[in-house]
Amino acid sequence: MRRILGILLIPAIAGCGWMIFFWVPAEASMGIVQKIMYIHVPSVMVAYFSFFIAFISSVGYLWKRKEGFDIVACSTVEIGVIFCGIAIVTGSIWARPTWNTYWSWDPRLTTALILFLIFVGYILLRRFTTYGEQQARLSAVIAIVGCLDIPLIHMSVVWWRTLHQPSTILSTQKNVIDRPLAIMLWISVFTMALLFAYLLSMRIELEQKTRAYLKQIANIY
Amino acid sequence: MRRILGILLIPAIAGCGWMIFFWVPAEASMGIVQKIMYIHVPSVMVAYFSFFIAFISSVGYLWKRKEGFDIVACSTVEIGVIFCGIAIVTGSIWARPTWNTYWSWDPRLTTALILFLIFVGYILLRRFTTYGEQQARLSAVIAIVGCLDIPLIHMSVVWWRTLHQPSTILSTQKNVIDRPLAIMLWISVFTMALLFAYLLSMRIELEQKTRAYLKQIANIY
Amino acid sequence: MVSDIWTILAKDIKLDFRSMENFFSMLFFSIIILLIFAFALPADTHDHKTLAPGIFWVTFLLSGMLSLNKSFQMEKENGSMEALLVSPTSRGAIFLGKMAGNTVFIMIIQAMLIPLFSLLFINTAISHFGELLLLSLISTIGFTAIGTLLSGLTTDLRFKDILLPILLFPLLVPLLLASVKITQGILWSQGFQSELDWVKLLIGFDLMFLIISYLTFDFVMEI
Amino acid sequence: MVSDIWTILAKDIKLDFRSMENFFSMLFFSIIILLIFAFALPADTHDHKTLAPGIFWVTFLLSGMLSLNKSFQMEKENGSMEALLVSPTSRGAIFLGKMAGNTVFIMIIQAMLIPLFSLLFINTAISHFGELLLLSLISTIGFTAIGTLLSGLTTDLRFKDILLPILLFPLLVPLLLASVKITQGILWSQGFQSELDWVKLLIGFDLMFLIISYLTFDFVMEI
Repeated sequence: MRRILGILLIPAIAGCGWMIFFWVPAEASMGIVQKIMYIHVPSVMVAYFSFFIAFISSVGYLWKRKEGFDIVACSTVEIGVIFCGIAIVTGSIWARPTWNTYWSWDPRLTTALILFLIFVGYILLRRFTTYGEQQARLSAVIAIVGCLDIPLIHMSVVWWRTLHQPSTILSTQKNVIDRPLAIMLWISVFTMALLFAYLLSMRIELEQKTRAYLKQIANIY
Repeated sequence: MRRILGILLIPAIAGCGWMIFFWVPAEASMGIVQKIMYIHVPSVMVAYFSFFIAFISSVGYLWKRKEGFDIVACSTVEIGVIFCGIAIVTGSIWARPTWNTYWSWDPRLTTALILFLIFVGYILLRRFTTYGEQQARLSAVIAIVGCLDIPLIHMSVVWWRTLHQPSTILSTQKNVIDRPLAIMLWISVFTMALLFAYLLSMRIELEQKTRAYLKQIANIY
Repeated sequence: MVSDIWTILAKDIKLDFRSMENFFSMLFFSIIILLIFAFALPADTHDHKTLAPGIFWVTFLLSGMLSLNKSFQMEKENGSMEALLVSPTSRGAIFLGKMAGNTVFIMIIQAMLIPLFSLLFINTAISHFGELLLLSLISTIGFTAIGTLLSGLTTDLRFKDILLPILLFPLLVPLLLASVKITQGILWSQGFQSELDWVKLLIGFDLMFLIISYLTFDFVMEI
Repeated sequence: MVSDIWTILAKDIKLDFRSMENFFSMLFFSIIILLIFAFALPADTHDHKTLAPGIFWVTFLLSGMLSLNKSFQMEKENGSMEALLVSPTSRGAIFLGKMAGNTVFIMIIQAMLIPLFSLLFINTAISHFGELLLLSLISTIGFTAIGTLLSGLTTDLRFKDILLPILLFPLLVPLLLASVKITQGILWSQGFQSELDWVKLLIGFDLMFLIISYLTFDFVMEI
């Protein structure tokens, strides 16, 4: 199953990259920089999706107490944090020519940054605790609290910003996107989702092996 | 000795109070509020003097390791903090009609406030530790560090303020004081010094008794 | 249930105020933080006016975090946590009792901090004492709801000093923003009414995390 | 003597960076503090310009304090403090080694914080990277001189979380004021030259507390 994913990935990424640079026309007002959107937007979506999976499996862990849930949760959070980081960095790069500054407190970027910090906290918590039932329990609680906070964070960040100055900025993203650009966006989202699935399955397998190893060690002593 | 001090104190305070309100004329530009200076200035001087004693006896303790030094240090700090507090409050009251605000970042008041906080820290440190050789050692270190910091604090606070706005304020304190006002100030300083000596000797005796009691308890168990 | 909560609350308050050191050290910590802001930030009154709400709430967050730190410390140190956990007291009652204790403690600090804040930064604040205290209460409930949960979560861990703020502060962003905005409303314009949306957000935050923390505290406190 | 200092320094650095968690948690803590300021204080660029130096140094104080907290924690936890104290290593060497360790740790954090600070608050800061880092070094020496002394002093005590900032921050007022002023000089005008008096004060502060802390550390570390 994973092998198939892996084989699919190579042409998908190659094709997607080719299309971004050679097939899709450059956006009229932005020029070449706009192409970074084909990484930014899918990364954001994948990051949110992976935190959503973490939420579900954390609830699942606390309910059913199956270790599998914990493995999925911790794997998906790590990948989600990486994609969230990519989203923030690409967002900043995109902000540079658009708003003439690398960081502009755009509500979406800000929300992504806060989410990034929350789930970095999750990872640090796991690092500071040792493998065991307690680790799984505590980090599940953090994942649940963190995910439920997302709507509130987003809402407050949007309001905070808009009360400062009317967001003329957002409108540039909402205007009608040309047809090939929209298609391209969906293709890149699909590719990124494939990549996510591949990475997640790898990470889960790694986690399973690590834990089996830790259990072995624990049995020896 | 202390009884004599006590007997001297009653007429001294009474006389000083009478002189402040009935003998000395009200200052020309300030009016009645200026009289608070007869409490403020002596309090400041007594506070600084007591922190100086605390410094000397802390050095003495670390050098000679005689418990007497520690008793003097902890007693004089407590009294110094009280006088420092009085100085800050009276200074603020004086600031109200003068600068039309209770707190104005006048360099002297600010220095007094920081000193107050440092030696409140000293007292809290003593409270959080239990009676013993360690308590004496650690608090002696704090007293030494705190006292040596005073000149730097004062210098930085003066510069900080004057760079913000030229200190027209200070000049009001430095102008020529009328002769009876100056005499009155010295009388009140003298009275406050008497009060300080009396309080200190009381506090030291109390401390000695407390420690003797603590030692007794320690011997029982 | 209610009597359990009450017992824990009464015990915590008694301990907090029997050793007044605890209370005074927290108060002086808050004063020192306010002072540091006064030193570090520009001093003219116009600036203070715009900065004041932010300074007030950052001080709140920092001193509140230290209060949380000591929340389960007493039980931990003398090993009475296990006794409490195996006792018939439900986890929910422990949570609500602890949370109420933290809330009372922080509220008393806030009540003393508002006049001081008014003195150092913005003289008009004291005339809004009641409104600011009410706002403090609403914010404190949300703060202690998450805070007590996370403080219980981190007590066992090695680097809890650093882990608690890292976990806590990002979660509190909505609370911080709402509180700052409402304070601006109180100090500059018509009070609560002008920032009604933020008040709703804050109350929603309180309710949501009160429920979530209450429900998940069971899992945090398993032996 | 020098080799003793080096041994302790090398050991501390190795431990700090073998467990990168420690370093990362401190870095993220600093980022979170910067972010909280960005949220709590007014956002227009003009204000940020006047506020930036203060925000930078308050963040420095807060994260520096947390770094100090963990300074003697390792030794305390596994009981190796006694072993270190009865070993032939002089107290002075322990102090200097620990202090150097804290300084290196804080400096690395600062080196990463300056670009971030520039990004979030004042874009021109990054072009003064060298000057700001040099200033950070000078301030950090004074900070860790007192900080290491007080951190050693409070490790044994019960409420050290709260006692350390209460004792430390008032003593650091001259350092804070000087650093803020010099940063203003760097960011707004001709660099160090414009605030030469403050630079002298800062260096005087460093030297004085280096000597005092070195001399009094003996008394703090008696068994």
